[in-house]
Amino acid sequence: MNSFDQLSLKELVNEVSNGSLLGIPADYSGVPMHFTKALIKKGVKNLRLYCLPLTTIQGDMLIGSGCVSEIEAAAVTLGEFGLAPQFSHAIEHNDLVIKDSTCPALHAQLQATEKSVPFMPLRGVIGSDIQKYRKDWQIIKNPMNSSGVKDEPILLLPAVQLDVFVFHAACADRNGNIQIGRRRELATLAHASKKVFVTVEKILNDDFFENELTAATCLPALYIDGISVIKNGAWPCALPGVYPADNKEIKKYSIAAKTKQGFDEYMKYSLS
Amino acid sequence: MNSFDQLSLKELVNEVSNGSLLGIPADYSGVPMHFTKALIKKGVKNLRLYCLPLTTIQGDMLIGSGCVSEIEAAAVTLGEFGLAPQFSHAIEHNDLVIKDSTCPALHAQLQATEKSVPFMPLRGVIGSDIQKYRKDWQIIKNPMNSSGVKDEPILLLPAVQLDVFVFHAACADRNGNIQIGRRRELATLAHASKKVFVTVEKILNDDFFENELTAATCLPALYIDGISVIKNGAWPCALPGVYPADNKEIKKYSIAAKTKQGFDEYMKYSLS
Amino acid sequence: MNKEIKREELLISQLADLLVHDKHVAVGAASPIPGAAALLAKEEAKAKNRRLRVTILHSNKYNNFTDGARELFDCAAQGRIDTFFLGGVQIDAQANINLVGTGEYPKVIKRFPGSFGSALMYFVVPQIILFREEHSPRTLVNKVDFISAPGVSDEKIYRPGGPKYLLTNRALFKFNKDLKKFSLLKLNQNETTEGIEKLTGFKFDVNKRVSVMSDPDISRLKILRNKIAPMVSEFYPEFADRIWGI
Amino acid sequence: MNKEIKREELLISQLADLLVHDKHVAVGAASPIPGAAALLAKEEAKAKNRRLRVTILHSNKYNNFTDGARELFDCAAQGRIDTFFLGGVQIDAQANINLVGTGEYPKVIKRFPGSFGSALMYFVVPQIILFREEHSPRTLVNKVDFISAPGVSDEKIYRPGGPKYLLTNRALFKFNKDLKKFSLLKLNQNETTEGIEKLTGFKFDVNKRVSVMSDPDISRLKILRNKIAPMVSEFYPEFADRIWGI
Repeated sequence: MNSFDQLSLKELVNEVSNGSLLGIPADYSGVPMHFTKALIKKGVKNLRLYCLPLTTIQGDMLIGSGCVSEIEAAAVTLGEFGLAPQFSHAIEHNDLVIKDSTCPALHAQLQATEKSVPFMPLRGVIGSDIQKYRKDWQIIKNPMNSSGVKDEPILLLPAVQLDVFVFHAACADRNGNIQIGRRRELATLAHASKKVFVTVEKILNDDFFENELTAATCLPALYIDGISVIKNGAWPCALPGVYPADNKEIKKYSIAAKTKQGFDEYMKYSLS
Repeated sequence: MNSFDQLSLKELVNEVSNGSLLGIPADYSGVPMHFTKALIKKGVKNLRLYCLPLTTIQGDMLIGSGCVSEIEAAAVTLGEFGLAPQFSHAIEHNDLVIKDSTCPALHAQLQATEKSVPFMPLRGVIGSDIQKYRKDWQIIKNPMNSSGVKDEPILLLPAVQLDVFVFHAACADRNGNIQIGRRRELATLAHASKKVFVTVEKILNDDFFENELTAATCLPALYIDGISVIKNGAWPCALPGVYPADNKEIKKYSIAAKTKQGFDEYMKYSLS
Repeated sequence: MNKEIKREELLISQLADLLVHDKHVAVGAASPIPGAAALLAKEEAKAKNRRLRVTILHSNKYNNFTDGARELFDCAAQGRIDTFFLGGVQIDAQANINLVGTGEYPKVIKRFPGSFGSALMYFVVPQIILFREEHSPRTLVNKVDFISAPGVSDEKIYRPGGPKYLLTNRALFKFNKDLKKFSLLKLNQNETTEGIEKLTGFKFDVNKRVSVMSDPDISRLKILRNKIAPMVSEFYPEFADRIWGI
Repeated sequence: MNKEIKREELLISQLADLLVHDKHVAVGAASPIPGAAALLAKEEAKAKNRRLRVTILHSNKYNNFTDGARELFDCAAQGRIDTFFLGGVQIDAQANINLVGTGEYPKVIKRFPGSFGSALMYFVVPQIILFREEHSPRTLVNKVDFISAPGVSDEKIYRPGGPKYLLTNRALFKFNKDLKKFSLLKLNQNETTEGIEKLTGFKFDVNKRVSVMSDPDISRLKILRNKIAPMVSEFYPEFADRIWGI
């Protein structure tokens, strides 16, 4: 049998149910934009987005399309093209629950799941309003006699397990191993997710594990539940090391999405 | 100026003082054997070895040579060549303090330092005699309301920071970045160590960061305090992906080291 | 083909039988027989159009990990490994294992390498197969001198995994978690229940239908010798040479 | 060479002056001016036979990390980053920064991107330079509407790092940790202490020797325009085009 499951875009989209806690990669880690549009077209509802640690056009589009009920992130932004307009609008109008976080906390919560421990400690953060509003976070006094300062307040973050994580990558090998280069946050996301799907530019007839150096660049197939081949699957976002962002298109979106009408028109053209 | 510090073997050896907590790589991660012998020749004393997670001939030689007062490890073994004779002898004769541990705990203690948190939680281990004898470990009841089972006993491990970590690698680039392939435990060890030195087979006139894929194979120069070029620097241990172990030599050692006299003769020949 | 079956081949075949429901089997250091068994099970699964992943840590080729030496433990803790193998200098009635030494710790009489990752793996991998070739009162003891990893835990302790089987040269036992006791399941040829009782340092139940270990059939033997043996020689050359002369 | 110095060049030069003792400077997202300053400081250090490492996250070439997006935070927590830059929608008298929004959280009036990694970086990097070009009562406020990261902490809290300077288009302040207060250090040309007081929403001390920001000298300007500008165009092409036309 095939050493991995190759899925059509339709099969892939069907793996994300309403209400799922969906892992969202940052703009530098391979944003599955083609998949995201298909998900919007399907009309998925009440997604909860877990961004590691931020989202750009992917999150903004999902929010503007009414697919999202909650988002946990350290930032939602269009970067040099300014604020994420649909996100800001939704927050300002109380249409979206946000669990404001900070990058290292988003990493640590997944690392807890990666190790199957109920929590991870983190320094910093205490005294911020981020911490103040996070009822799922707790502060304890350092209980260790053998390390740190006795009674020092330490922030504990809960383990978070994602339902589904989808990202876009340059290629898979014939055994379903995914080339991620040094975007190792993708490994953390995969380890902490119940299901992991990947869209790739292409599948190579190689075995990345035949060589120690190519092995070092990949996420092993054992974490992957299905692969779809989608050419330019990150467009208009960048695929690092393969193609740059299409800044013209993102700028176009950033302008259109400032109004409801502009966003709707953009999405109509974009999904057609 | 040079973008990294190139050291002679003598300068390198002088970086390890008596009493240091020294990081020890496993046999699959690049054992700095040439450096180790120079350290023995210098007559370093009272080293405390922190093995991630085990040591083979490197630790046994250091112990047999009287350089070590304490060792923290999940195993000391010559693998297919049997027990580590000098280690076993030292333990059986009460000449060496051992902090018996288990692999994931050794990883987690360094990960705590990597994140600068005073402790890391770990599951498992509770009820073992390893845990019973580790007075620096503590069990607390899970304090999190938002994750895990309330009051579940959870093991906490202290952060451990190494004084010095030395390993052997295939090559460095012209900027002092070290190729480690997928031996990412070397990154954990480096992150958790005050000083890091590397012996390499060669220095290439490349820049590993010019390409996302070669970047993925390296430990960045910013963690490295000095590099020495030592051809065959892991011999008789393997350098994964470059050369295999010299099993004849390790077998020879395994037989010689069974007696004090045999060990002394082996070391005399080996250090000459 | 020489139809005489070597002891190691029988053990490999016995272990492979225990892996037929798995999706991912991992094999630790110094384990040629479990390694061969896992690769055999994988090959047989493939023929049945079922996917079995095998991770052999001691091999470069069959080691699927890229996140450093901790990935085995993280992966197991995540519940992504179905079966793992553990050994023991001593194994006792309650499936406690000792990889550290004999005598009263820390002043041991005979020191062995250490506990490796057993103290986590034993807790999180659903099917742990204990494998120790030597079957004698000195290896199978009533109570181990040092618990590297306990066979059973309080119910408050997080423990999705634990011991399922114990295989030796002479017998296969199943571990009953509720009774905290081994039960004799299969005997090697020429062994008797009474003989095993004498050679075992702990008391165990005897399954109502104790059977004799069945030899691998011709088709399995062919796969083992023709396909698996050369694979094993990549990461355990001495073992492959000794058993199969390759 | 055109000796007319652009505002951005002056700011780059001011920031570079603050990096002369560093071994490792890191620069986060959307920070062309700090990025250029760090590369300039590195080039000048090299001329003095001193090694300064610069990590620019937004660049592939100047991003030295290989352990994924968490490495910046781990590296900073380990004490391996001497200087980092933070901005703020609002910055207040006690150096609290707000990157989240204006109005009463969670019902904000105007929502901004979010806190990024500020809530850790502000605690662990010894020299945090606050950089916000707009100097007005709406950016420099008496009290922020949301604390993304606090400027000061109780002494019980682990905090080796914190705010050291605040640079705007108009002025450079130093933060006094003990007094929990900014102190005016330098003025841009055409600015006065009184003018700055009017444009600042919080009270601050005035250093006894307030000086005017000095322009970069010719040698620095040459390095900046000839060497640094092309580097910056790799990761901030629009900025490099706007300032230097390359």
